[in-house]
Amino acid sequence: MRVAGKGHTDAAETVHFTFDGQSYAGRKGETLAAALLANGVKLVGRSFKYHRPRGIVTAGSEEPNALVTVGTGGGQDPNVRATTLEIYDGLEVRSQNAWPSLKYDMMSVNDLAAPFLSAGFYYKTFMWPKAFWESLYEPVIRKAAGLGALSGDINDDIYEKAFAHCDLLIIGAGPAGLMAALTAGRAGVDVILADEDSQMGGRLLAETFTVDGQDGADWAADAVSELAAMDNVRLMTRTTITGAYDQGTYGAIEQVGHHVARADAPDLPRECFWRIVAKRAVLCAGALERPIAFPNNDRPGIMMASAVRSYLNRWGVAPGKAVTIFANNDDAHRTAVDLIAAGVKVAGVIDVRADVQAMGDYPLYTSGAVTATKGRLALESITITHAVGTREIRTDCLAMSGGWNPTVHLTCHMNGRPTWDETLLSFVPTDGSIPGLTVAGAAAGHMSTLGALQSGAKGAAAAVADLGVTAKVDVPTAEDDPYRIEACWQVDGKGRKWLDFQNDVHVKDIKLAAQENFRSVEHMKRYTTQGMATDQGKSSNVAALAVLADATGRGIPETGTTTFRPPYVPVSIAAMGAGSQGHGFAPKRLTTSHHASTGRSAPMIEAGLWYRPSYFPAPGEKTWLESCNREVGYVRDAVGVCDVSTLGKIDIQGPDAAAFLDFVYANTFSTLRENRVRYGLMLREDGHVMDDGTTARLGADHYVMTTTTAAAGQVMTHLEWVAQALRPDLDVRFASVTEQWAQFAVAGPRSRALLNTVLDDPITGEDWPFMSCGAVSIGGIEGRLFRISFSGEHAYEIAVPSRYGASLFRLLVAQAEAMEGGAYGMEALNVLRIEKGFITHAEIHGRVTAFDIGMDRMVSRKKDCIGFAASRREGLLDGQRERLVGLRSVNGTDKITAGAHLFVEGADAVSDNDQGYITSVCWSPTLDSHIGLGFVKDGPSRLGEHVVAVDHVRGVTVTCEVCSPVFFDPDGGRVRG
Amino acid sequence: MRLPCPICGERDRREFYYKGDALALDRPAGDADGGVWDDYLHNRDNLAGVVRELWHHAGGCGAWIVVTRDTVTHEVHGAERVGKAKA
Amino acid sequence: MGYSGFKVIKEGLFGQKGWKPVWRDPAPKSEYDVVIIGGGGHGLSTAYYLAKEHGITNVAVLEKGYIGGGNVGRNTTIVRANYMLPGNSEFYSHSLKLWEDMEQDLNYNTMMSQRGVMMLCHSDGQRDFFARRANAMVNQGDDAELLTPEEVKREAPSIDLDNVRFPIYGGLMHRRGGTARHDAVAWGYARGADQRGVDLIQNCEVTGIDIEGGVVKGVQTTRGAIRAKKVAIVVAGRSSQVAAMAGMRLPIESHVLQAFVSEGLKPVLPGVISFGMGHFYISQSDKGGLVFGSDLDFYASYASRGNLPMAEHCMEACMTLMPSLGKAKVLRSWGGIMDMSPDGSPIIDTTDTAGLFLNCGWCYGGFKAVPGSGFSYAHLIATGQHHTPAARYRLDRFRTGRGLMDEEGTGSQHNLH
Amino acid sequence: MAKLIETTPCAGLLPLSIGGVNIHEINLGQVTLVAPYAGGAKATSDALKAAIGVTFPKPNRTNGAGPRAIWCGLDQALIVGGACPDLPQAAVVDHSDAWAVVRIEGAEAEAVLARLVPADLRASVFKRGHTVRTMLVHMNVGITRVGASAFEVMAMRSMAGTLVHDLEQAAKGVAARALI
Repeated sequence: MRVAGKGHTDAAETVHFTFDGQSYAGRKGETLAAALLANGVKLVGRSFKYHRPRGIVTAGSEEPNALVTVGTGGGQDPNVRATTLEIYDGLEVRSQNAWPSLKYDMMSVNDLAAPFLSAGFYYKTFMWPKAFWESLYEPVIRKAAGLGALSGDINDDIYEKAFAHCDLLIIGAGPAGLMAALTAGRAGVDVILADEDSQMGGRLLAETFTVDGQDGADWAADAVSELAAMDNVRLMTRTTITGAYDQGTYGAIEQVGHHVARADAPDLPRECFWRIVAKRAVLCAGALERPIAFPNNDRPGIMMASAVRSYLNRWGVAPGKAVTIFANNDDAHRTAVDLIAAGVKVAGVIDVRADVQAMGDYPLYTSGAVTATKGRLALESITITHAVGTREIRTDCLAMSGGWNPTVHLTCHMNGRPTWDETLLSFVPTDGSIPGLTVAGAAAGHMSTLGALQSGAKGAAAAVADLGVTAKVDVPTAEDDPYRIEACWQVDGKGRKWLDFQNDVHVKDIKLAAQENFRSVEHMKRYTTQGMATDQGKSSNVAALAVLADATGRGIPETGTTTFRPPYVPVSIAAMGAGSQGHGFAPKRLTTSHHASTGRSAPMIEAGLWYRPSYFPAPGEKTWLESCNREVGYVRDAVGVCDVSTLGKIDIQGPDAAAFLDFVYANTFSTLRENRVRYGLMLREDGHVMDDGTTARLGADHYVMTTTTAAAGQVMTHLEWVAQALRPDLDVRFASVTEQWAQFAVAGPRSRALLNTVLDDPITGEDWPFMSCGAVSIGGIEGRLFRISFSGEHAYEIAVPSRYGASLFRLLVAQAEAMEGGAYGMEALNVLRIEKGFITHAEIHGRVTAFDIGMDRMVSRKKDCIGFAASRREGLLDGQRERLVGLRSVNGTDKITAGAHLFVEGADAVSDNDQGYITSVCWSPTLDSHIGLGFVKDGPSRLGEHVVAVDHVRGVTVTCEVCSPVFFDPDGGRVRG
Repeated sequence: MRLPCPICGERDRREFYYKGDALALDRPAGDADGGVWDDYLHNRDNLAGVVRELWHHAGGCGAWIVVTRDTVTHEVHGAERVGKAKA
Repeated sequence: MGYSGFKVIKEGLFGQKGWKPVWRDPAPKSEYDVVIIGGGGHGLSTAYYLAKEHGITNVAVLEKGYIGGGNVGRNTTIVRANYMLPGNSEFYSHSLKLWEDMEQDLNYNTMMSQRGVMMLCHSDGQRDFFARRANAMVNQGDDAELLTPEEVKREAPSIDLDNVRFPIYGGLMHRRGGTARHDAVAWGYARGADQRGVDLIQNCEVTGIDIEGGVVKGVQTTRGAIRAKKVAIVVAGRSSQVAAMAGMRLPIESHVLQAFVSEGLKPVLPGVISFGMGHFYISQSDKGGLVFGSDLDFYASYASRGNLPMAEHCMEACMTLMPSLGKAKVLRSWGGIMDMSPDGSPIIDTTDTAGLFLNCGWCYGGFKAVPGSGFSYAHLIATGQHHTPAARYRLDRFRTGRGLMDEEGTGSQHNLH
Repeated sequence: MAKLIETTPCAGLLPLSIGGVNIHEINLGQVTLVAPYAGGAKATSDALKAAIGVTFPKPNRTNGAGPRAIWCGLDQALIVGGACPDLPQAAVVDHSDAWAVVRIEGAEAEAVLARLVPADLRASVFKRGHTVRTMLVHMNVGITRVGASAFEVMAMRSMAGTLVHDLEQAAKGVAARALI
């Protein structure tokens, strides 16, 4: 309920939201948890395993219990922490993991079966009968497991990623962080101050401390104002640093739009994932209070003492009418003082310590412990033992404090291990765990406000001093009370003493793990699931370690910790994957003819990052094959036009260009005459084929190489490697000109005739023999012409600067159509090349050698080249290797399929009998037959043999004849014609 | 992770392509013994500690560089361009 | 002690007091017939099968940390036998059969769940390549189906067929594939080996391998010298260091592979889905967490942690393929150290030192190999003969070029597999 | 005679004006990639200076205001805004059609690029006339600061659509923040 006169929210700014369909009023800016508590709602969720009723435990991102689902449909957001979600008008929230309702959850029968569901019980049963795991046990377990649910729908919520750079990153804007930022900001360095809260100030907002004689929250507000006025300081609220990575890189998640109704800001990103690069960083993440494991310490209404103060002081909400406090340290007593000052009844403070004084007018029970609690859906009473007896106390809110754990998490992200501090009874960061990062404030174990301010200032000053900047350390006055604590991890008594609230791990589970020899802390964690819930054990891990240490007779330091790993808080996949939904996963590359192709209704298919036309449908054609056959006919009978700009084109110049090409190609290019083109085969250094293509010699020291579309990037990287690293003695320069030139194949018996309709100067067979190249002019525009062929026909490729590409394509296609030809796409291109036995990456798939594809004779023995030595390995020259052949279905009409394996006739289609496989197939309208390319053991020796192609998964078995891969025009008369 | 490109200065790891141990710079002669080539192509010291390795600033200037880096801590000790251009 | 539902109920009624340690903590003896270096999944399964199949029980498994603390406890738990090339094909086929009988064999519920592994293809060429792979699987006696895009959608409604950067042309479904509970596999083998008399010795780091006259004699450890007739190295992530103790330089480069798990969610995925273009794979654990991963970070590392670019790449792949998972939140990321070999396939072989055996190079396929690797390695150690399904995993294949198993076709650069 | 018509890379995609930024396409005219041969750096620089008044730029820098020399990678520069002279000691490649070039300017231009680009483009370290080769999401790009709040971004011509899309999305996100 609201407490008059407390809190920093404005009563006038009322907003309405629903929780499980019930409408509530809250105040703008406050968290859902605060609003629910203000409305007297205590039961907010069900635990993971036993479906126990649970309430709000904390007031921050470490919350294990109060997880809710926001929204419905594609926008449905599960597992949102009520303690960080800011409410707004129209917010709809539902509880999770309960059916049919939060109050009456059928799955809570699990809790009755709890004696049989001990840690790891599932490893010991559900094994019989064997088939029941998938069919019965697992589906039941899976249905019961999980917390929230995704809707399964896709939506278009916007997520964003961004980069930021600074001199000093300050993580956390409590007293230490604000002081660090003031210190560094005033010194003039570039500062980023990030805090996960909507408002900066940290514990100063939740306590009643004074700083410099001023209310702590007011001091924080003034500090933020001063920082906001500095150009060199960037304030990032709602931003949690999620991970520390190498060389000063930090990940961060900013909750940009979750506090705003989407309808009010449709373009606003929900979240932004930041990559922050900082020369130095100061971790001022504070500390997290930890619970005490006493019997039934999980009832709604039992929460952290610091959370009670947060709700009271910051949000003006009292989580109970009669509050009790159970603690082992001085700090928690301030809860009682603050409550009493606000007019809330304190029914008692139970302190485990014997010699402790009350800080105010409240009943204090020393040497005390809470040994039992009552209340099914909300706390009703507690039973305590203390120095002089036992008693039951009526209470609807128990504030507990087992001490504070410095927030060491980020310091462990690079495999650093925290150090046990016997005075603080907690782990503190180990120096140097993250290069460039220092720790200040409570995160470093400085538990007083003054200690935090001082260490923040000093930490920042030291960090900027590393950067050569002097900062003045000027710290205001504040409380500097000692932090007194006595160890108390668990309390004996009947009933389960919960450690990991969400995963339902209790003290006995840890002891059972130890009993079964899961003594290593990692074994214990994995066996019991302690610390593996959404809060990753933020509040529970240290107590669990203490219990394990006790159970195994070791100290806590020897027991060690599990490893904290990124992210510090859960991060949505949509945020880290922002920009990729739909088509953003990779850039799209469009050819200059793209719109002309789509304008002709050509289906576009991906070729690496490029899009290429599959075929150009003509009126009346019902299947792609009809179109493809027609387009093949263009090239075989008339003329076809195809955009080949996607092939990589690399300009190579320099006095040693020829020598360089001789080194990177298996065959020789220094002997190529100017204005001539040669096919080249490129090997990887391991002796296998990397790529192939043609290279033209444009001048004595000037070549242009083409690569396949698929390997263009790889080849460019390879050439740069060879030139820079292996042959710096060769003077050669490269530049990719793929983008500069739009290039089109013009192929078919009428190709020259077509070209002569567009070229300014006609070409002749004598001047332009097969494999020649040179400059041409089209409408006064200088282009390049190559007489090369990937179809086996008389063909050319013509290139113009890309700005003219669209125009030239339309022109060429129009001319082709006037000559009974037209545009052709990838399907026809594939048929044309298979008919000629030309290979693509379907054949040179990374496991084949020049020997395998019948090109070993091209590998020059007269020079060294990349891949030569390795290609001579005995295993790569074995005749029994699978080698390239053609395959033709014996009756011509049976369709053969790529991916089928080949067997000797009569042999069983099993691995031991495998003779090879088919890589490419097509219906050849030219040969009126189904044909293909493939690899067969010792293939070249087996021409004429019949083999059986078995494609189990497509249900196709066809007898094929092994033949030469060159099906069409084996003498090459047409290409030269 | 960030790497110091000798040309461009310190840049994000995403701009770089990794090849492997810097021994790839010491390419054997084409007619060297099979064992020598086996060592070159396949076998590695693979140290847990400071190594010299090859990176390519593919998303930047295009330089191939040798980075000295610790494979345990990921600390980077320096970087230099491969090879020596003809003077 | 045997595990059963009856026993679980009995212990539930009597306060769980009767459960015994799952394994002993013996002090190392001065001599063993076989010392296995490495208490990960492969080492533990090797010890188990040495004892069970060959009756060799005077065996120590030496683990420098805790049992199962390596890659067996930090992977994406995928089990499959969907390989294409001779060597891998028969090995993983055998391993999958062992998986299918594992729980009854070990009397330990490793939660092997054959919910299927579905690989997606993105072009006609890739579909043909998948057909080749699928047919190789069927030829080997394993299961494979080619799915149409509609069938893919039916299997996994989360997949966005309509608006994905690289459209889905279909899938290769391997229904006998699936996932298992990774830690349980290590613990089950450890328990089985321990029950058969194998000494599992934790916190015992090997610091040297004793070799005299070309014959292995034992090992030096942080807990003293141990003599052994045979020494078996199986230490993925540290293979080069341990082999160096025997003067060997391996064809291995160590790389970090990250993996991720989300918060628990109600069931949303059917089995394992793998997206080729993004090199992305995802499944949902019994607890409801989405477990997923992508490529290596691509730089050599022993740090068992990664960096953001690959983590982001992984999430980006998820967002183009299954945008409806976008609001799932990543809870934890981790890294494992992979033994990357020059053809992406492993090594199980003898060495030039008599009595010294080598098992390494599992790249990032080691988890599904746990039973098969242990079985075949135990066979080699016990008999001196290569076990037929693993007979091609020879160390000298790189030098000779004979029998390379480059499933990815990316060549001898270690990190490209 | 055939008549070929020019199309610009971003035709139909630009200009855009979103919140605090304007994005429009730039035509650089003649663009020439120059890569001096071994030992040819000085002669090349001198020849450029003599012909068009700009020297060969140092890494990550541009020279000149009319005709400009924009460093674009290891020992390479683009000569833009004028004809490149004969450079016998350098490889010279016409790149006039290789690039999609856009100018993004406005108070939020830096914030928009920070959504997309890993390189540090803060005004304090990336000043007018500075250039970088870096990445814009997954694309290789060159970025030059041409004014206090103006940048020129060069990407591969074929990726013009993706370039504009990425800039547009980032600009929308930045603009939306200003409204809450």
